[in-house]
Amino acid sequence: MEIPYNVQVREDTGLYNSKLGIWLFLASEVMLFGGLFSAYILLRTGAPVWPPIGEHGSIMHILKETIPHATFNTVVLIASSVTMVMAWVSLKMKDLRKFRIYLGTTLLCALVFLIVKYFEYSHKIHEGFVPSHDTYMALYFTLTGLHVLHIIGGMIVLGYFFGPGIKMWDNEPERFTNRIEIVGLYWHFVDLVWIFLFPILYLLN
Amino acid sequence: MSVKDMTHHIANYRKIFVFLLIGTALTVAASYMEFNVQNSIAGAVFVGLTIAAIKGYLVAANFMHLNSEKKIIHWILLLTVFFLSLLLFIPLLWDLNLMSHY
Amino acid sequence: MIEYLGKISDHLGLPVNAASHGLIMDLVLGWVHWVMFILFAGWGLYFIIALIKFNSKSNPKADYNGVQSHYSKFAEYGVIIVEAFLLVGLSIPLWSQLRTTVPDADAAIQVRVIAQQFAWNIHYPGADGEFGDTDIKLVDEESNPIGLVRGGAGADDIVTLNQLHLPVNQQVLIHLTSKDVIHSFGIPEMRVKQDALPGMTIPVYFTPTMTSAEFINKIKDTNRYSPSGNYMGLGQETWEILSEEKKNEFRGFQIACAQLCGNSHYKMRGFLTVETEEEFNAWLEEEAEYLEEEDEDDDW
Amino acid sequence: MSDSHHEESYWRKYIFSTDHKTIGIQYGITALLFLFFGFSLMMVMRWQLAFPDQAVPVIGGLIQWLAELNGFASIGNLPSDLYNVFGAMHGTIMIFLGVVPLVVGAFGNYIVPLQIGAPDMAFPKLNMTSYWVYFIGGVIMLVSFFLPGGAANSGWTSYPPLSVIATTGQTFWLLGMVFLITSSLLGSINIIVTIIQLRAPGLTWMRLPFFVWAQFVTSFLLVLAFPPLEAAGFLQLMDRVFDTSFFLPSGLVVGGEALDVSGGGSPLLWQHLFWFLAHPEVYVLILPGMGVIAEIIANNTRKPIWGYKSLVYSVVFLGFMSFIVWAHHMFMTGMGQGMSIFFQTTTMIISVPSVIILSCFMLSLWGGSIRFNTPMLFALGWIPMFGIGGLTGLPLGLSTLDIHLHDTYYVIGHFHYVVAPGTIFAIFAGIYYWFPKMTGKMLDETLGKIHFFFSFIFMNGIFWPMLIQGMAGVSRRLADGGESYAHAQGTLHLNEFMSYSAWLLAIAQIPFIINLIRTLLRKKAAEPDPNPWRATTIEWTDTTSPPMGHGNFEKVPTVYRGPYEYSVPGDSTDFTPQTSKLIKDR
Repeated sequence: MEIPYNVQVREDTGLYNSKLGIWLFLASEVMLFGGLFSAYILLRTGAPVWPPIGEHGSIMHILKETIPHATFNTVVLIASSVTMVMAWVSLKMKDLRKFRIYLGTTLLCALVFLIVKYFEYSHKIHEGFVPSHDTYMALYFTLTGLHVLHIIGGMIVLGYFFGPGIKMWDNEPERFTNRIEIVGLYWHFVDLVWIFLFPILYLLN
Repeated sequence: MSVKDMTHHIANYRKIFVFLLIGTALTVAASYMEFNVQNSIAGAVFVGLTIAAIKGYLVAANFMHLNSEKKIIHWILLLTVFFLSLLLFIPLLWDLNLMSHY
Repeated sequence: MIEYLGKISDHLGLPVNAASHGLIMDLVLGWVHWVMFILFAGWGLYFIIALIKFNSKSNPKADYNGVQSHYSKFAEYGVIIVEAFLLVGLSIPLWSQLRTTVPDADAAIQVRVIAQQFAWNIHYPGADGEFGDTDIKLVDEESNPIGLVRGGAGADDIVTLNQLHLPVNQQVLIHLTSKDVIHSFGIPEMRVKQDALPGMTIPVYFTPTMTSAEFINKIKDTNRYSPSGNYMGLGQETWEILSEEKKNEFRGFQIACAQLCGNSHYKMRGFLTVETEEEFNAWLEEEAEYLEEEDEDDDW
Repeated sequence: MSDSHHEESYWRKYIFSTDHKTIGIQYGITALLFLFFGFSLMMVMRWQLAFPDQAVPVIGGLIQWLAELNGFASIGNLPSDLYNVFGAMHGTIMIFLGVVPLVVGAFGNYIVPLQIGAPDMAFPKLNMTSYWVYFIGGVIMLVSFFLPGGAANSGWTSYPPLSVIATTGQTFWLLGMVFLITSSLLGSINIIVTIIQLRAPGLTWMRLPFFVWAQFVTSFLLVLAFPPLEAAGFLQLMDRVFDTSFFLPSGLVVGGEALDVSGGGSPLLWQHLFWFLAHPEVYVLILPGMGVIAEIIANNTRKPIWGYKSLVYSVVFLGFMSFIVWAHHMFMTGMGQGMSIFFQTTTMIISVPSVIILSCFMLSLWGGSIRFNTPMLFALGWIPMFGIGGLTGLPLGLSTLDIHLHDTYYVIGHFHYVVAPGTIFAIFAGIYYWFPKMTGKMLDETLGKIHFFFSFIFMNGIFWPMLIQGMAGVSRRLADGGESYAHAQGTLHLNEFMSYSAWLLAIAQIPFIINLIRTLLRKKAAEPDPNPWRATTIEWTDTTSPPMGHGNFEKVPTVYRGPYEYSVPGDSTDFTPQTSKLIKDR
């Protein structure tokens, strides 16, 4: 027997299964990042100076240099969110060519984000600001690191739908569209997390 | 959903994109201003987080379609946000009886 | 009434109470056990009757509707009211008295207790009444476990290992902290327990009302006085060659670690001696003399 | 996705199956093995507590080998280092690898889709993934026993700084936990979606069996409470692997050496994040158990469960409240008045729905026609045992009394009454009850009753003396059972008694094991009775025993009535299935 409501919505809830599933997953993600934000708040309010001054002094001067990069990255990620939602809209309008362009752009944005991030990381590590330097650096690397892992995970899934996964469109276009909506929701969530990470880690020190 | 609905959506998404960019510019600008004016950053934190919350709302409501989502999902998220706020703030209210010296 | 009913706590197997606030705590514990006992006995009786009365042999046809009366509702409201009373009437005020009404530092005997794996460092301010500064760079497990700066206010400070001496009937204010991991400072007879958290100093205060000598007199007939088995972790041979005074130290009040702190958590015991004021002062002087002797030794 | 027109290979059918029933049984077997393993650890610990520093009989050689492998000295006894390892792993294994996978992974997986008339879980592949992720987590935990320094030894609570400076086993523990948490998250999302989306037509919320409600609330607890611990796990991994200081304050001196870290962290942060999960976790352990008990009591009293609606509201309220009581585990951390009032009050409030649930079960007996079969015996045994567990929580919830009782054996007695006779009796009840569903064969009643009576006696023999020791102020986690402490001297003789009870409890499980094996080997009847208990819920009335492969039902059942319609006036039988349209007047 086929699992019901895989593609069509159930009448009384108005949802198809994976829509509900992804929102529950995102709820758990909210609590995951929530735990880390809780750590941020507790450690920051408990610290006499923020960011704390460690062996290599304060990270402040490097942080100020990084703000343009992080701002650029914010714009890139927001743009990727827009192209992601446009990819879904293209599928809704049955335009597979546009879908490919938009999804490709999303992937490209994610890649740009990662490259900028790489330079950011290596610059900090080069100057001696490693995670063990102080609690700010520890939070910085943990929070952004987990976020980067989410980006990479998202890229793998998006890459699958860009490549082999696209075959589903031929037989089950609706189901494919749903899948794109689901992965889109995840992608917007990753963007949303960054929208909060950006001010608390880069700007408000 | 008809093609007309979709073109309407697209126009909306473009608008949101612009708002998000403006929001980003504002946060960055606000943070620079506070830096130079005074030592206290409470104001900057407030402004920064408010803008972030607005941006987050725009993403969630529009890109993630929360403004037209089903009730059940709103309830799940409401519950999550409630527990999240407890997790974020109760540890701060830990009125410990610490001694001042040491 | 609180006292009369609360007296059930005498039969709960609590350790002898030796602190001024202990009685009221015991009474509250007694009250809670009345509630527990009544609920358990009442429901238990009902349970047994129900099982006998309604087994399938004596009652082959079940009743679709079941219980119609509202007694259970009353029982539930009863539980709510009693719990509210325990909470608002007893526990909350008592907590504020025991934990948040920190005594004035001048009015109490002050001691610092610094826990470490696996011992209690006891730090007295000495004759000047002021604690010296500490510095982790000075920490030496042999000669200076708490890293005390011997100079200024710290010159006359007394530091002992696992030996806490207190005068009877005087409030003591302990500044509790830890050097390494989380420990928990517990003295069951004093009805005192507090986690010792590294990086924080938390006040613990109580008033002992019984000297160690009186206490040991009281427990003469118990296993605690004449231990068996492993003889308090010492082994029979060691125990038997101990002087009576030393034995009494083991029989008397002990500081127990209540939070897992590593391998030897199970034997992280400290000794608390409660004595009369004269004895206490004499002990302090004696310790101060040791300190001077040490200083002379170091003078080169 | 689950079309089964072709014959499936052995691997697809039994190992990487996507059928919720197979996965449920996989979970069940794995978790029972872990439960037994966790129990064995405890039996060795109880030897050390009863006879400190004496060589363990029978398996002394094995203990010595393990101790020496870990780098501890042993003459076949359990040295204190290894005692701490066993203690920490007993807790971890029992909770995260034994009970949760049993009640949620096995029962939830197997029973929920059948009870709501669904062909499978909503996401069968995710379901398979969740089992295998759990399996990997379990393997990591087991492997850690063979590391130098042994497995994790900082208690199942893993409080830093102790856990941060602990041996490599702790890193494995954290990695294992990340897998276990991920597995639980996947599984519980699956259960929630299944319950919301795949209910059979007519199965409205107020017609759901209480077991399904319990699973529903439990899954929400897992989804929302587990991630903060996962976050905390990441932070502790960072502390251990990258030398960060999330949980380490400045100025730590360990073993005479200043610790080379930046400091600035907070050990309380871990406790917050840990207990934010670990209190709801208690309800994760107990709620599905309550669900099982409700099914069995209704079935064997032959009447509807009393106060179905209050049960449902209570369980939902209980789930909600369980998120705001966590700090009653932290009364001794220097909490001030405001927070202590808040958490004491919420703790007292949470006892109310528990009382209501227990009262409903008790009142259900009145007017019933009680059948004393094995599942029912376990359910009836569960009631007073859980009652003791609940009642002893009362003094612990009042912060003032917690001063004396905190971290004593009273706490151990209390929560073991909740989860050992509490949850595990419910698990046994469930196994006896649903075994005929899973295999088509009834377990033997005589062996079952022997199993019950001896388990009942010896469980009390272990846990009641703990309450006495706790009252005397004996701390928990003492490797010599308290011998070194003066105040423990009066209650030391109980250690031996408890240990004998524990070993006898192990012996009392032999009839159960024999029963399982014997019944499994027995030949199945040509057409097994699909409904041996004469039950009303869908899993008994609308499918065969065991249910057919993928799909469960020949046709989707339609539901017309509530879950516990027993002894309906006017019906000729004393049970009216949920799917029967009319009351039969035969």
